[in-house]
Amino acid sequence: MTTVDRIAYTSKLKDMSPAIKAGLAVSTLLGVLVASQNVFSVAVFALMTALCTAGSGLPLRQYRKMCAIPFWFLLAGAAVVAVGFSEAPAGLWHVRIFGVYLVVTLDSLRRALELFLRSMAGVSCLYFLCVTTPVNDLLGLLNRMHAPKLLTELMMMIYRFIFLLAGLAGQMAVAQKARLGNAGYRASLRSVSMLASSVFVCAFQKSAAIYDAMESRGYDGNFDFTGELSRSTGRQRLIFAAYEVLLIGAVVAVKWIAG
Amino acid sequence: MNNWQKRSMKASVIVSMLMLTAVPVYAMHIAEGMLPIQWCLIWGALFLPFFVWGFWSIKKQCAGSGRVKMLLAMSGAYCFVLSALKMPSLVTASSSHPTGTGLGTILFGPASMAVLGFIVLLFQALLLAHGGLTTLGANAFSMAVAGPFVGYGVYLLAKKCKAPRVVSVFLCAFVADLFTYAVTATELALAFNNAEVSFMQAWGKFMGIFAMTQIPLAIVEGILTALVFEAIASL
Amino acid sequence: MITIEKLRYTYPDGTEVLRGVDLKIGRGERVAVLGPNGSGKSTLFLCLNGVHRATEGRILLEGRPMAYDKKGMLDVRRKVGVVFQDPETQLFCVDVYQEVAFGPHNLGYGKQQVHDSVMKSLDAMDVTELKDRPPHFLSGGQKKRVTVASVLSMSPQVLLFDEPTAALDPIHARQLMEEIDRLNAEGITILMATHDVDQAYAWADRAVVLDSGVVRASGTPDEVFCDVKLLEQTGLQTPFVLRTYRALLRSGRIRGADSPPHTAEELEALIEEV
Amino acid sequence: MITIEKLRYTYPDGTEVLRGVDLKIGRGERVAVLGPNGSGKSTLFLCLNGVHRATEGRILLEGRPMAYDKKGMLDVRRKVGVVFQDPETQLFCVDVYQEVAFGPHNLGYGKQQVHDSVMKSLDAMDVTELKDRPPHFLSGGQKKRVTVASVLSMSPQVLLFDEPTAALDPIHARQLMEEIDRLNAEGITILMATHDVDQAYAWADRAVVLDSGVVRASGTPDEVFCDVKLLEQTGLQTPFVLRTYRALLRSGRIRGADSPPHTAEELEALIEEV
Repeated sequence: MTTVDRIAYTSKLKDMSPAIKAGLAVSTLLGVLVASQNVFSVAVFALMTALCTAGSGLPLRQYRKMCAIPFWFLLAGAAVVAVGFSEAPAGLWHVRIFGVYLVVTLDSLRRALELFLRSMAGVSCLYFLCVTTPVNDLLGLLNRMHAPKLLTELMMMIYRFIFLLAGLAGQMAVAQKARLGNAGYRASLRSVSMLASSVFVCAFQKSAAIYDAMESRGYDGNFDFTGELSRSTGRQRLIFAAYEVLLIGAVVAVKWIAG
Repeated sequence: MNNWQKRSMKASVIVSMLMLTAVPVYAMHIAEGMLPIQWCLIWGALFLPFFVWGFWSIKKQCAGSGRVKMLLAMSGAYCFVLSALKMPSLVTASSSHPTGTGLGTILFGPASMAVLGFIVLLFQALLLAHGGLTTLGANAFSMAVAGPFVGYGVYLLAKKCKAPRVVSVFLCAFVADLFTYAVTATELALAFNNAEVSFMQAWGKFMGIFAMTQIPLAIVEGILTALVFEAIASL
Repeated sequence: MITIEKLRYTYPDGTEVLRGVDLKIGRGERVAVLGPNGSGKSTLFLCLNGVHRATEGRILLEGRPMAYDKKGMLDVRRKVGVVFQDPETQLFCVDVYQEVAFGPHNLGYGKQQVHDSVMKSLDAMDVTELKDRPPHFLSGGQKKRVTVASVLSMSPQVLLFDEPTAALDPIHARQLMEEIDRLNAEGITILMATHDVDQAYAWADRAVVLDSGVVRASGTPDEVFCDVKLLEQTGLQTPFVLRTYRALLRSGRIRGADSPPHTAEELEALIEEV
Repeated sequence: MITIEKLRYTYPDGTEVLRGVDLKIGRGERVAVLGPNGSGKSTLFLCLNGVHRATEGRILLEGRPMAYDKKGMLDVRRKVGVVFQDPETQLFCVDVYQEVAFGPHNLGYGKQQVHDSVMKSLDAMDVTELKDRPPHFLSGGQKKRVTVASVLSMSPQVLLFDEPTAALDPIHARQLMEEIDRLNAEGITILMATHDVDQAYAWADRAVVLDSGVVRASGTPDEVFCDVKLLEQTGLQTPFVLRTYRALLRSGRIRGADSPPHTAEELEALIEEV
């Protein structure tokens, strides 16, 4: 959690306008879903990988590590989709369990592959946004897009408090471990439940203290986004527009070729 | 059994083991890019009214009091941290995560959970790359609406039947967890049925995997939530 | 600058923490507030800033009683800033810039004015290069400096510090004390709650001893720390420098100075004087 | 008692905090561990307790290398107890009794044995009358004592204290230090991370200076605090007593003693000696 956050703050693209980065990520993501073609997915994955590593400065090794988790998970998910049922042996591969045949056909395999590639491409778009854009920039962007104030306000506070409570929970878990809180399954379960309830109590004690601190600086129940967002330059906007045209063109072309 | 079949057997065992280990850790939500665009839109549209309802409910609660807003934010952060807690898992050596919605629902009501759950899911996507932006609607519908509302209903029912508090809390968290995954399985089955695999078959497939991995986890989450709730109530 | 008259404060749960505090603080003074945990130091600070409303008695700021309406509160909070002990609970914004901008924004400053005051106080606390960082990426020392900056940006005339150096290592503690001295030199009145008698003795113009919610003593450090009975009753120790100086005087090893030394340096100079 | 050999530890995020620590600690010693924030003091303590597993090098406990299997960990955590700096994050049970029973319970003691060890350590830390109170609502000083009791109930042979007196007022700090001394007198080895050079100089048998993850110095307080170059490089100040003693010697106002004074009392006695 802290890792992704930290990567975003050290990104070479950190100071680029968050509107452009979010626009790029979301439009490409939608393109991937609409096109849903393997060539397109692979191309997007390659592009986003290049942007995350060469563009943003994330070491390839770390990017590979980040991709490993969704890779295995999506492979498993695709495998589930690839398996069909049949009353008789059929397809490329089959196995009989409880009187039915689990079968894998060429078609189902093709669908599974399409799903796998599409998802990996989608994940890479999400990663591009995550590793180049700090959360506070995204919140600022939401604010500029006139999202309801109460919502952005809640999100800003939640973001800060997540790290406050996670820090607390982390220290508490260490303290429990130091007193053998993880010796055995029952002890572990007991420890986790104690941890969860203690963090809860601390959260409420802290929220009172934080509120006092806010009041002491003149808080009257409303709090606005006051930060400054990087604006896009004319050149960036031009490149972005060109990219969008290219993206739409590519989606249409791929759809048309696929019929 | 010929060689080919033996090898396929082995392969299928390996694949299912992979699923068993990878699924509980990461299957909390539907990953980015998994759902076709029309289903993203449909689930988003279905979630929207609940979100608006929750938003108004929160707005009414916060009116005139900054302290309530602060408490709600703290609660949202708490749900996030709870869902990121490593939970000792019965199934394998790997650990898993609670959904955290059961506890949140009892404490803050199902309407607030629609908004808080949505924010938590968004941060999970941005900070942990769990779930995704296009699947946010579908994930929010299962975790922030379906689970909490059904769990809360069960909780109220159990209370009406004069069940002890521990039992009502357990049932709420247990049902909220299970129902979240049942809805997730439905969402997946709706997207992945076709001429070869009917909706019911697809649903059976996804439910089968979730049942294997999620029932023990739901039991653990139920116990955990009951323990936490008792501890909080005793203070 | 501040006059406190018969101030009482009882928490909503019924515990009476302040039981009639009387105190006058002059403009530009450096005041050390001493007293054990639970003696009411933090509560007093929250009253001075208007977060807690006096149950009885009153506080005058520049001669005018504190008003608890919206306008009055905004005025009090602009004039009196509090730096809390735990920076963790004082930082709640997504990044340092917004944290420091929070106060000026609440004061209703315009955008440019907010920006100017933020940049000025970031610069004063030497944390300008951290301005885009979220608080969870800061070290303990950095967090403390940011909390000071976040109060400074409201251009307060009085600053209240609750145990400013408690969690800092010596290097960062020294740096922070230097910053505090610089602010004081610019005319800001400083109140500092501390447990460290040596620090209080060396630094303060005035020492105030709080005990069970009343002011037990208020005077120059020389006056307060020479009152052996007071120190005994309130569990305070004699500052190290003073104690050694007295022993040296008693045994005739040095001649008495015009004023006793307050810091290790002064004592050393006195010893090495011919 | 403890031998640390070329210990290295790197956090999962890649920051290397310990870069080859070598250290020997004898049974019953009082060791002060000094060094700025971020020098690796807390990480070293977590390694000694087995919470962090050495990336390289090893730790020997009573001559046997630490084993990281279940049985080995049970043994290490029974023998080595840690009292963390912030009591807030160390208390997580519904009442003080349960809190103190947590360790013994996990050690697999029987019911009676748990009860006995809990009552004994509650008594030792003078918190028996708090036993039914929820720990989150105790005062700072009480919380600290409860955390010590909660570690004591596992009858450790080594106790690690991280800044034990940081947030305490002088009275409670003194009380806690007395308890620590009493535990040490019973044969428990004590390691204490601290920023307070005066305290370290007065209290420790041995001072260890940690800087950027390596041991820069380890020796008697006299040896360590006389090394001017070391102090300068690591940002440590000369303890007050030593500094004054030296000034007195330099100016010929007292004769040198066999061993330099370590506390204010000793210095005072030396000054008043005929």
